Amino acid sequence: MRYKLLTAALAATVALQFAGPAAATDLEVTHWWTSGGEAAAVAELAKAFDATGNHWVDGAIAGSGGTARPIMISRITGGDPMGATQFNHGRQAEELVQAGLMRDLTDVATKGKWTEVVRPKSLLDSCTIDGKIYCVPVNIHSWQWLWLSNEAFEKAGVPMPKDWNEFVAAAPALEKAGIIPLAVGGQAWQSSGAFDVLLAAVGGTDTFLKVYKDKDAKFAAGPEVAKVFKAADDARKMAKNTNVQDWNQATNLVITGKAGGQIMGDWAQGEFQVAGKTAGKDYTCLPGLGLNEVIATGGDAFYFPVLKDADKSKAQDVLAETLLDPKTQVAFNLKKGSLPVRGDVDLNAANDCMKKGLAILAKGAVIPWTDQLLSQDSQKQKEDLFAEFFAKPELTVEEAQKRFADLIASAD
Amino acid sequence: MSMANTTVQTSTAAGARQDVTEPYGPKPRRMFSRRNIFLYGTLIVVALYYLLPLYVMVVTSLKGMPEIRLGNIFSPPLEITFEPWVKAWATACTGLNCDGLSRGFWNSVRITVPSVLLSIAIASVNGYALANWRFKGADTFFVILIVGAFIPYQVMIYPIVIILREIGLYGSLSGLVIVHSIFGMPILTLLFRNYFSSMPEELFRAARVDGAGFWGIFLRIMLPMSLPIFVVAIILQVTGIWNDFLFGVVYTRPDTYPMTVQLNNIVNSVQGVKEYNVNMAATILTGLVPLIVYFISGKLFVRGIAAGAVKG
Amino acid sequence: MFPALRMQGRERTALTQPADEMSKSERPNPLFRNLNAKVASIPMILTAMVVFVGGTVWTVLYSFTNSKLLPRLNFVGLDQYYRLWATPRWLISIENLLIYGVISLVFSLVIGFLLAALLDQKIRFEDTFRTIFLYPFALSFIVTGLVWQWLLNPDFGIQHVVRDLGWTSFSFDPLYNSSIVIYGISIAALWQGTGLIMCLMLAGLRGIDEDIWKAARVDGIPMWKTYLFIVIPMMRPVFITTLVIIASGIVKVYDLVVAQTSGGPGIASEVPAKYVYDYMFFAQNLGQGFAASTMMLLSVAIVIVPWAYLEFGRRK
Amino acid sequence: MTAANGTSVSIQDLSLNFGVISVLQTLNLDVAEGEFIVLLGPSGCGKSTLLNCIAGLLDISEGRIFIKGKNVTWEEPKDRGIGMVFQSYALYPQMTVEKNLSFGLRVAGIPKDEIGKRIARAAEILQIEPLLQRKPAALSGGQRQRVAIGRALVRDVDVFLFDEPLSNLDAKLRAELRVEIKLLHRKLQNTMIYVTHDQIEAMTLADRIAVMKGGVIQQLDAPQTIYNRPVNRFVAGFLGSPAMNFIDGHLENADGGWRFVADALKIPLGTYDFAGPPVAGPVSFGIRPEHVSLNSGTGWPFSTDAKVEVVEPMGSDTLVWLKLAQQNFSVRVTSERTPKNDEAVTLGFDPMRASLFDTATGTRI
Repeated sequence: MRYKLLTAALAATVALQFAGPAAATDLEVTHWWTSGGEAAAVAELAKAFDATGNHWVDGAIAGSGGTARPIMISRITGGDPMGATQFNHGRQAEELVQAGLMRDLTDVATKGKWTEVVRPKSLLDSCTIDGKIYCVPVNIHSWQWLWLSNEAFEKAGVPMPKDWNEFVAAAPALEKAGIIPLAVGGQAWQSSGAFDVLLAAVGGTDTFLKVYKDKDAKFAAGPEVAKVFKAADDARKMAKNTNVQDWNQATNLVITGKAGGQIMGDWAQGEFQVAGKTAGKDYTCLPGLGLNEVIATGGDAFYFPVLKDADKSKAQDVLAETLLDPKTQVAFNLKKGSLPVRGDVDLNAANDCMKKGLAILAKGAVIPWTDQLLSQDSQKQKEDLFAEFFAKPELTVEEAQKRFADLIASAD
Repeated sequence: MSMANTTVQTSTAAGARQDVTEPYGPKPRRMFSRRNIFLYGTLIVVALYYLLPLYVMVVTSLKGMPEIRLGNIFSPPLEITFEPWVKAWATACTGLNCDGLSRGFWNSVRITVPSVLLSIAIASVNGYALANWRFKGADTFFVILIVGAFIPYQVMIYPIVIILREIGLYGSLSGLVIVHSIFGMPILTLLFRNYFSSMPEELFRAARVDGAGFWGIFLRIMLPMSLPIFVVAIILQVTGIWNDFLFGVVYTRPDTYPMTVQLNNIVNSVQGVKEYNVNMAATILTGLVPLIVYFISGKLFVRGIAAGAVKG
Repeated sequence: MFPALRMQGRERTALTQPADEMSKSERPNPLFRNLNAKVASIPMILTAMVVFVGGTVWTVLYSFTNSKLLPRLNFVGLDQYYRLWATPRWLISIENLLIYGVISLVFSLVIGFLLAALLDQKIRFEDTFRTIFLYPFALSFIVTGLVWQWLLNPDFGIQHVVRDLGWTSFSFDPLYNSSIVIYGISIAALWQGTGLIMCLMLAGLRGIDEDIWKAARVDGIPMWKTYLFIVIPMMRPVFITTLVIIASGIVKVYDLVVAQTSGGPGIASEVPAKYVYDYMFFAQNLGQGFAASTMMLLSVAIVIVPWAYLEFGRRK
Repeated sequence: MTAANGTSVSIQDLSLNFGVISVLQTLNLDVAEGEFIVLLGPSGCGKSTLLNCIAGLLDISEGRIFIKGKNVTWEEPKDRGIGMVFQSYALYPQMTVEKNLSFGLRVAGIPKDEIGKRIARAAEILQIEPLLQRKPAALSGGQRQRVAIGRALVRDVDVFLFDEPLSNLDAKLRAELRVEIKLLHRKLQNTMIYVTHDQIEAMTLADRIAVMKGGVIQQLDAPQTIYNRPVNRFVAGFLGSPAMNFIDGHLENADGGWRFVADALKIPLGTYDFAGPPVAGPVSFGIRPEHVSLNSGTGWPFSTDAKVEVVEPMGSDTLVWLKLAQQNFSVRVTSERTPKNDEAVTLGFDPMRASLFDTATGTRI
């Protein structure tokens, strides 16, 4: 796989050299997609863009969005903007748009009839501010997946669980077999995300929305949410032996059968794919943890800072179109393990898990995700809380819930 | 033992022969005295502790991944492979760029050389002005500068983004050079000031009577006498700037990323499994320039430090 | 460029007016004295005033606002500070900084001094030993953090190796244990930093007059007492420079934590500088980040400013 | 004295303050053309500070400085027409002797051949020709000091400033160079201002000595005058080795004449030359050890008996310590027969040679 990626990149460079420099405009694109599956997916975008005669200058920043975003924001506010940049769509770039630093893409959108092709509609809504469109959604990422290692369960001699509760019940057997039941990486966003998934799955869609959308602090302190905290308590006990930081290292524990499962977004699928694993045979995926089959419409989007250079602006338009091009969408999302934002593309090549996702999407069982509902500030506080909760057994469930409710009370 | 000591001390005090045996004190001669065993024993144990991480880095970087997964980190490689080094230098990927650290190396050189030159030029003039030309208010500025040494860089990122934007240097190499000069200034100025203060003031006065001005004294009298402190400054700045990550990542763009940023990218761009051998090779490669600088000029460093830090 | 011009301009106008009233042999305007020195100090003055003072004032000002992603002058009084001091992560950060600070300070000085004292015994291979102790200083915190993360990783590192040797209950995983993680980080910090301290101390020891040693020997004072009561007090300037270097490193500790634990497990190894960075950029809450910055600046100021003024502001 | 030639250096109402600390207070000093002035005083008296002010190395707070009639108060050091020699020699370590000598001239842009001529002359006067190509580190202390003087010499200036130039040398070299400086002055006839704390240098070199204390010139006079008629107790005590004897007592008028009384000791002051009309009150009576004689008959206007306490042979002469009115008192004896410890002796002196100081103000009466 890695060789493939290399050749793709090489091919792109070679292609550029023959494309004739006069027409080619270099456009620097920053993103934080650096894991194996992610990089392969980006290569598809770059290939498609280079095919238009322009040149994709890759500005990958390793780490997570937390490392990369400050750099992107500094550059945009510092007057040295890149050609295009990844953000999670939602509220991350809100203020940049308000400050007039981002390009209005309404014209491109009208031409490409985005309002018709992009689904679910909420995706484009989060790109729209004051009736103008400022970003291009490229994929739908849903967090609500439980990835299970078939090998691990075989080894422990327990049947594959069908939902979270069975999984929790199987934990002691896994532990006995020397397997970490649940892999949760050390980075804060992973524990926080796992809790949000539990909230939507164990608590249900209404509970999720009541807490994050309505920001009902009293409800957050109540018994419904207490149930979720109980589940989170199970989760942290199951995860206590995970000694890795990055999410893909945690995924790797599942891939290699060292861990039973992982609560992680659909991007984990890319890792299984890179490792040559087959859904259903080597690993099993349970959307909504098998309890509440919904999909959150979070995801990535590209924003285009305002540039002075007219050629570059033109190239930005081309890139925006390319990103939503059906062919690009398929190629990109297959590699990335995410769902395309167009309803009209052919995804026969998709594997089991992706097809499950597509089916849920078709049913319309979608919920907005925390990126859209909460400010980054509240998100960060939430991360701090759950990072502490997962790492510190002395922090009681009650105490954590109380702090969670306080946080919701002041959230925006 | 104590008897011997007493005798020797008495005789020393009386100014008598000293060649009997050296007493207690900093410099005995016998090879295997208890003291020597203790002294060298301690030094060797401590040295092993300091060398351990480097050893692990080198050894790991020469192993293949299967061996790493099985073996222990301290065992020497069964089969030496240089592939991790080649990969770290030339083909490791971050996102789509698969040219390893090689590009970052030259970027680091391009950033480090002018930054070191400019920051040292400014700081040496500052130190000289503070030590010899104390004009009114100079000490206040200096105190501010020293306090500035304690300000965490993170706090200053935003104001500096604004300043650089206002002067139109954001994202450019000159901008980064200026940032390095600013943050290198406090400690360097302190060193230069101490060094120049320790030079005889009469020398400066003599040069003034001889008619040399501010620049004349600096260039013709002070500079030729300042080699040790310049060595210290160069070492500190080369390592500091070469090793910088924060400014490199915030104030540059991907095509000018320094080596440390690329290192971080390579180490954190986990593609499947962490390739510890490649990471270690990349780590050593990144640290190589400052390490070489240290190994070459370590002796001068201590001498310069003695001149710049000891006198106050 | 902009502020520079403004500053020069102001000085120039101030210069011309009084100069006209005075005859040549009279006292010239004090601004003319040492003019070259002043011109040469412009970079320093600009750095001090625009970057350090200006940046600080700017930061403090905006800490009273509710700025999110971009700075806005929307004042909310002390709200950011109330929130800051009610945040567990901030309190843990402060606690960690104190622990880390005390450890760094005490152990750097003690180890650095002891190593220097050992090297000062006219030993053979002094250069080799010194180079070995000093080389980690050439490595960045990022590199240091990575290596020690690797060494302290229970699955690969020291713990794994010792267990393989047969001691299966051996446990040494400081980076994965909330209650001692900050000590684990200090191990790496000391490894990286003590070499420089040793160098400074060695330089200081070499600056001590040989006669002092002779006098102490004649008086029959044991070596450790000579060090403690005679030599160390004589090395006051070295200790001051060393303190400045160590202390400024302590307040700024950030990369090392990021490279080793990213603040984990949980938030057990968070430090203030990381809180500032995370809230300013990750949480996109500049106001909160600035409030935390201001608290850091304040504590620095309380300790440093009076000392710096006494030490450097006034000369004999 | 050469004062008739006109004033070379003139300092008027000079004050210097460092913050609230006053280092020099409204100081006035006129130095005549070709005169050799020594500024003498204990460390911290402001003598070096004054010299640095004259050189322009320190900015003064008040007052004016003229050199050769030109107001140079705010001139740069190089434009004042001075050359300066420093205690630590202050030779530029990285330059050869020749380059050291020529540095100032090169800075001033003087033509090469002229520089060569001046260096040759200076080297000849100071006899340092063989040293020209050496670096300062390869020179002895005395050679370095010659080079330092040479550096002032080549500047071809009117006024030489010496800042304790001999203090770093050993006693023998110091004596040699002292003579050389004296000869140099005689040869060049330049104005020289010389700072020292060594009274022998002051006495031997100076045309006039300015004794300083606390930033104030206490007395400015020819060496002999300062030695014999010190204007106050400080000057009296500072000059002379061994130091002047002081006996505390009071002045009274008895039997139509003035006399000094301390306990049983009564010294008639018939021959004493009062500085002004005397007034009764507490005074210090001072007399130099060499102005007292031992066991030399009773022909002295004053004589008394005492018992020897300690005898200090000093080579050429001997210092005899005894007690007078319960106060220590020394006598310098040159005769071959020196008294033994505990021997009873008679001492005598002429009060004309004595100095009387008001106990409260310390000024000469």
